[in-house]
Amino acid sequence: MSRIGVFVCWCGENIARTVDVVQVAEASLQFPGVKHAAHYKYMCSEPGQSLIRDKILADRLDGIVVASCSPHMHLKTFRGAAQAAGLNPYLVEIANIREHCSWVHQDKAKATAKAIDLVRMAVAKVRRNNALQAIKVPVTKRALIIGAGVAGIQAALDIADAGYEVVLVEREPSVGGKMAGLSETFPTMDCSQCILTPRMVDVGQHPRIKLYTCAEVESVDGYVGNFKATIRQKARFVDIKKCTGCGECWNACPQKKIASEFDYGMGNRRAIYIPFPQAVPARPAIDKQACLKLKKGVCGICAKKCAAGAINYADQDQLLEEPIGAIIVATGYQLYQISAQQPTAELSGYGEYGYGQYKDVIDALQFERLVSASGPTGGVIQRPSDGKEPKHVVFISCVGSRDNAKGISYCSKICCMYTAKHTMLYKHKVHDGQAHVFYMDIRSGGKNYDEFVRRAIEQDHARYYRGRVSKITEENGKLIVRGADTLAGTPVTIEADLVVLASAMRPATGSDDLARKLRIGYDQNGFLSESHPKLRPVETNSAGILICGACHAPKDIPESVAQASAAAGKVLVMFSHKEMQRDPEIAKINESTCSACFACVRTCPYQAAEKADVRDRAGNLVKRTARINQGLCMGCGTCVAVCPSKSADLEGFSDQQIYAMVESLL
Amino acid sequence: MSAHPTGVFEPKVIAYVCNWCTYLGADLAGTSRLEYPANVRIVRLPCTGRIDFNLLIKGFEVGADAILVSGCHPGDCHYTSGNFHARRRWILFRQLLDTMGFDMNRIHFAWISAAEGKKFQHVLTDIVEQTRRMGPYAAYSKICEEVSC
Amino acid sequence: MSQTISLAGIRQLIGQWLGQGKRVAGPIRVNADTILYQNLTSAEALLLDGCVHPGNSIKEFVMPPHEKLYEYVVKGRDVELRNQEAFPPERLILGGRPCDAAALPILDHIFNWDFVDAAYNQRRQALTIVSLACTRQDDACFCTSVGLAPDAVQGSDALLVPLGNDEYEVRCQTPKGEALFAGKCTPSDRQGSVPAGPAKQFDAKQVEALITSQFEAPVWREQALACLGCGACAYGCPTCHCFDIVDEGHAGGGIRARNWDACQFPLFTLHASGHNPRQGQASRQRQRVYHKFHIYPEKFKEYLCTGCGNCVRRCPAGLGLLSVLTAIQQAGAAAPAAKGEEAKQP
Amino acid sequence: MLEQKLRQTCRELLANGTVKVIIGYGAAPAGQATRAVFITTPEGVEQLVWNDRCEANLVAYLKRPEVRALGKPAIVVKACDERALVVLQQEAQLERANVFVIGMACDGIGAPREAKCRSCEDQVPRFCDVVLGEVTKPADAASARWDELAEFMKKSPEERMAYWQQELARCVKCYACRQVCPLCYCQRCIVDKNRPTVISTSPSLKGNFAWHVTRAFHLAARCAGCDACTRACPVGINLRLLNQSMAKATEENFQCRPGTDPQAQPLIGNYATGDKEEFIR
Amino acid sequence: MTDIGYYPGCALQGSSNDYERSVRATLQALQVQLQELDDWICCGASAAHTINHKLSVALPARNLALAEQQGCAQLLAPCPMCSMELIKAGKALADSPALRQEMSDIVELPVTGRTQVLNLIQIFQQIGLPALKAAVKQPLEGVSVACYYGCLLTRPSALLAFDDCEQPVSMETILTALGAKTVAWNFKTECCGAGMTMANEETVLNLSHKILSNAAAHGANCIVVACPMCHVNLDMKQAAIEQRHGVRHDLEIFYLSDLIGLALGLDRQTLGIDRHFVVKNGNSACRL
Repeated sequence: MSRIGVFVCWCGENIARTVDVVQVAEASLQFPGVKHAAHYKYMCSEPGQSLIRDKILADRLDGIVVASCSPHMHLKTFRGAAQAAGLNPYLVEIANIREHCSWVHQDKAKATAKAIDLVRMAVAKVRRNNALQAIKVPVTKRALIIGAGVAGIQAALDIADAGYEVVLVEREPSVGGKMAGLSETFPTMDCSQCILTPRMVDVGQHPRIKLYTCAEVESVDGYVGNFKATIRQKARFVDIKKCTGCGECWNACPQKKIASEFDYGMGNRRAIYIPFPQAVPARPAIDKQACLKLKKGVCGICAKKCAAGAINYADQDQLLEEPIGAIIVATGYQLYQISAQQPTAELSGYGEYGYGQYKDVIDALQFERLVSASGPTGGVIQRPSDGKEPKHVVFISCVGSRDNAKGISYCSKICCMYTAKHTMLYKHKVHDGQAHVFYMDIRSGGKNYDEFVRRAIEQDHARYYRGRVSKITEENGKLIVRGADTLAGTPVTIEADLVVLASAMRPATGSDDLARKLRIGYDQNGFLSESHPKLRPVETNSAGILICGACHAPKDIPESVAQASAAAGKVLVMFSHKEMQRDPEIAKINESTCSACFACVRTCPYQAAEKADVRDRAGNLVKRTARINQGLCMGCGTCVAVCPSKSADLEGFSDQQIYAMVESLL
Repeated sequence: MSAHPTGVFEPKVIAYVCNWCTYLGADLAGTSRLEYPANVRIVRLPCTGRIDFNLLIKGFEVGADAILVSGCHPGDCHYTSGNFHARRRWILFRQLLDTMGFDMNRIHFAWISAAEGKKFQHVLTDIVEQTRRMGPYAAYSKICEEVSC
Repeated sequence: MSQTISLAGIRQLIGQWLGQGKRVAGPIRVNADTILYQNLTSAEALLLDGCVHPGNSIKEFVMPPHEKLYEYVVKGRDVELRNQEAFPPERLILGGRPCDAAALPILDHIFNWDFVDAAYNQRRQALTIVSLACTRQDDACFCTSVGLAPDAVQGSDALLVPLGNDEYEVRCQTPKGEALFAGKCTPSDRQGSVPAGPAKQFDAKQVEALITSQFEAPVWREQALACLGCGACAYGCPTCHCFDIVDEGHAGGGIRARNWDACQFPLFTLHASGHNPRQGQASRQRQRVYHKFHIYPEKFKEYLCTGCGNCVRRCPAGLGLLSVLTAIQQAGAAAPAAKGEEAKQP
Repeated sequence: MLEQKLRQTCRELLANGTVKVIIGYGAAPAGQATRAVFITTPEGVEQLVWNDRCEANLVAYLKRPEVRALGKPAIVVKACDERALVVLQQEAQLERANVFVIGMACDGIGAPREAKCRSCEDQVPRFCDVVLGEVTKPADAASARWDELAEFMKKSPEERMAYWQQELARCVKCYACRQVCPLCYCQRCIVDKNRPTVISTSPSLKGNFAWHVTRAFHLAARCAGCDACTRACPVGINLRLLNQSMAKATEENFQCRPGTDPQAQPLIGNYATGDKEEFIR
Repeated sequence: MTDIGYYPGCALQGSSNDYERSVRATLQALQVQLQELDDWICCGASAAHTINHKLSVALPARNLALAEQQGCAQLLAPCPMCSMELIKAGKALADSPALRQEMSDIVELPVTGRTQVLNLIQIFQQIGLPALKAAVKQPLEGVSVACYYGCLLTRPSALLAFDDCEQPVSMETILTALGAKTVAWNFKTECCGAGMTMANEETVLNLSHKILSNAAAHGANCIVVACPMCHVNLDMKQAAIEQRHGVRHDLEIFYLSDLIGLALGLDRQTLGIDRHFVVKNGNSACRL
């Protein structure tokens, strides 16, 4: 490469004030391979860029060095300018003579000498740049969405409506997630089933959405655009194609007293059941642990009752494969439990509240089921212990959240809002009842959120005490709740009929295993890690895998839906091209000199370096080697440094380039 | 470039830095106009994981009087684990350099994030002043001169 | 009448040379189990009979492992060449082994037959070699098998033959030798003598003949199995003279250097296409024996080997020319009849 | 007596076809005391010897294409050689099932006794298919493992640099240290790469320093401590010091002794968030 | 006979001497010989750390130094205040070489902080249920006891990890093994008023009243404690409480070692039960 153009920018006077740009331009003419040198007041401006474009065409330049500001500012700009003139964009390098030189060195002589050195290094580097083409990776235009709560449903509908196929996998027998179990939702108090059920029906009937319920993702192989997802369709014992959902079976089932997971134990269900009336698909599933036929081979009434012959006791788990281009994780959340046994060693329960032995101490989702019209009590608020109507209900905020001693340091964001909603719901149902709320701070930052909380206090007379509850004990049927009112400066003791805990939001069980299967990160609390908190909140460090909803962090329904559409948007960007363009500055391996020690395979954080066999035309093994999967490599270069025989190299930061830069300093 | 016209010894310092943290830290030092000596030449690499030990030897061969290697703090790496690999490598490589008699005061390691412009200034200024006091790295430059037997 | 000199006299001679700023080299003890020819820093360092043969050879002083041919400096657009300074310093080798000294005439032929190598010749002229007849030998020595002897004089300016209790008879061979010892010796009638050299291990003539017929014989593969492909034998050998020219530089300039190379390395014959005519170690070891006992003798009528045994002593795998040559001789004897046709196969 | 048992074992292995070739020690005609021999016939086992001069690390031969071509080998190893075998296994260079390992209990080799044997801690190989003999003379000073290094490190950095300048000046880059090392198995070594010339090929002081730093660091957390390189060096450079410095740093910082656990993950190429250091600002 | 270092503390040799007699007698019956620490000094209790942190470490440090000097690997401190101070100081010393050095200079004795300090429950846990059951002469029939831990026995939870600090059950486990019936009640770890018994008796009368009435309300006919201060407030002040609140509690307050001693067949006099304020020989909760 011997026709290099050096363009020194004045940057108004940001550079020119302490660096003699004319001298730098002249000096750069002496560097080997430099054909042309120029300087201009604003290289990044339109006239500046056209100066470069014209020079490329006039002098047939084959390499450009722009001495200007940081590459993070304008490398893309100048590469674009070169491309416009027909020069490969990756033959452009920047010498940072502003942030790293003119702005930090006042002595003009030293600053100029350094600027000349920086340009010499950039020229040495650009002489060894290769013309790179963006890497094209074929894209399977089918999305896999894991978890069919409100976020999963929204993302599925967005992508399916855009004309692409969606595989939606839900662990429970029905879609709907936690939102399906809510009564009414803040701040507008509209009933959650009324706004969610139509979407659930859409998902159930959408021609381009392939819905798997009672199913989990077993494994995911491959890379962005070319995933192969293996889905475990768990045995449901009911053939949902034959079944018409008439209900004869679950009405006749003798096993009546199974604690319903959907009602969080507040109500019961049968061995063959649909979780809730509006379930989609409205088809039952048989609970293996409870069904007498499956456990002991007796009964079998549901099969007798089923006119459609849809019951199949011999059903087995199946593993099905789906070709996938992009994955959206929307596995949602679960509530922290105050019991003594905790899922991880870092968490600890609430001995102060009796570790949950008192029947009338329930958590927020259980209270939602109490007040829900389709709930076990038909919306009538009654004490789980004796069914009486509670006259005094104590709501305790921040149970687990913001409490390092319990192992959860973060705020769960939505509890202040739903606690205010609970006091309203309670007031509307028990007019002479009194709600008491113990809180630390009220966090109601959304649209119309604070007005909502004010209404709960002023119109529905919920009594708010700013203080923590130190102990709950049960005395002859009454719950003695002892806390403090720090604003009044006095201890408070309330004899409550019911206590509702606003427990912390934690990621759904198994979300860390799923993260390991997808090779995406998760933080110390188990929430999935986004690629960049501000600029790429729904992407992860693995290309092609996105996250949305509460699996990423505690959030309310509007935010989850917004993130779901954002994630869907990112997928649609990917699916809008025939092939996916990837940055070509990635690693490559010289397979003839590689000695297959696979240090690079161990090192690669993205599993981009793979073991591969080199075979001759007859198919017999010539040698084993490492090979870079161009779809996965993010260009970190760790494999280049760990390779003993230097068979691995990194385009854009190759050994030749870096060593040339260092040697140009001699 | 080893001697400035006024006869004061101007050390040559090479800094191998990672693009996502320390390079941006240096940019921040620039935008904040934080003055530091002009002796350092920064070589941008995608990650500290990419910096192989031969680069240090090559740095001394081209006459560097001090070398800095710096990248993201553990846990901040843009590529999740590059700096952990680098740290493990340097724990062992420093020991080898020490055994071979390299002057360990001329080899510096640091974690400097994109927000630590001030720290970048302090670390650089400290290295240049310390190296200026120590003088040129004569022991290694003697090795690099041609000695016919 | 013979000239004699005492060890003290020799040390005094060394002191004189060092005093005059000339270089003196000879076998010195480098560490517990290594003795090498090196520049002497003091007269006492010389170790005349510390070992059978030092680890390296005198070749180092006429053809150094790394020699700067010239230097080039890039100045803007053009390049300035700086020649290596001529006139290497005068050097005296004391206590060299006869088999090392005998290698020098061989190297003279090589560096002067088609291209006269000025750098080599200048070093050669500046050299004065005083060899010491061998009183000790080990199972690696086979100088007798290639026509030399413990008191061979080829290549030496003077030969010291031990008389016992640190007295040596001086047999000057060249004017340089006489000039060196002029006035330093005491005449005497005692004749130095050394025990006979090692028994002939193989018949060089027969081996030379057999080689061409054994080109594809399995003996090469068997012998080379244990060879690990390093360059210790070639670099320790007084007659191996292959070198590689390499430019070591950077944008600002650099040097062109001549470095030792060895046919045992695969890189020696690697083609740019990636093909390597001598892929296996057997073919490389065969090439080394061929060069020494067939190719070179065919042109210069002498063997490219002085039987010093360094390749046997220095081989980390316990091989060396001796075991290969004796194996070829046995293999040849075992199948004399097949000699004719076999030779024709490619 | 142990020699007889070794020959008997090898005769059976060849006879019943378990292996195609025995890589063992035979008497060397000249130069060294023993050399590697490759026995392919049951009768040939008579050439096998076992004495305290069986110094070479035969595992180095497993990387040679010519030896691999001979078919499934049985290899005679001492405990220090075996560690190299384990490292090769960890680095996917050989399948353990494709090698029959004959472990020899070892009372120390070399005349005079090698430095590594005086402070040897595990004299009986642990991961082989058969172990012959038992230790009669336990090593006397296991604690003395690092004494030589500690003594050397007492020198000042300037003295150490001067020492290495003097020693490495003698290196002629014959690469015997590379070729005898079982763990230097790269098809094309980094020194043969010229674009860019990471390590200058000339045996100048600069080229020798760059080469020996690279060789020592490529063995960090891998070196089995068999000292084959130090034995092979024709100009007597004490490479053991460099290997010891890396071995000590690996043990103290990462509690890892290379080659002692086939299931362990190699240290380089893996990372831990908790690695301790106090030199990074 | 296994012997163990014994640190009585000011209470056990002062106002709560009955507690010492009960502990000595019961452990004697269980073949555990107490070696009283020679020249022990006050542990600093709550007074020291309110005044000066160094003092609150130095006092227990000297006792620990004596224990190390006199070769006691373990040290029993029946009073929870003493055991907590000794354990806290021991941990601080073990964790900080600088502190160890400083304290060794102050107390002029070498101290490492490695002595293991046990409170009363921990010593019985160490002896173990099988040994206790084997030594029982008469099971504790008729006893319906409320186990009262007080605010200090199981705190701070990081150091006193032998039981759950909010819902402790260790005394229940021991006593049920000896045949007693234990009641589930809500004031296990509520404060009895502690030191306020001197400065502000009113507080003690109110707090201890709540404890006594809650125990009675849940069917307890006696209360067991393992802390001399709790015993004082519940036993000695019971009359004043009844007078202040106009109610009859009439609840015997036993030490854990009392009930265990009775089960082992020791008589009330050797156990010092006769020196309690609420003494019911006739219709005692425990018929032994």
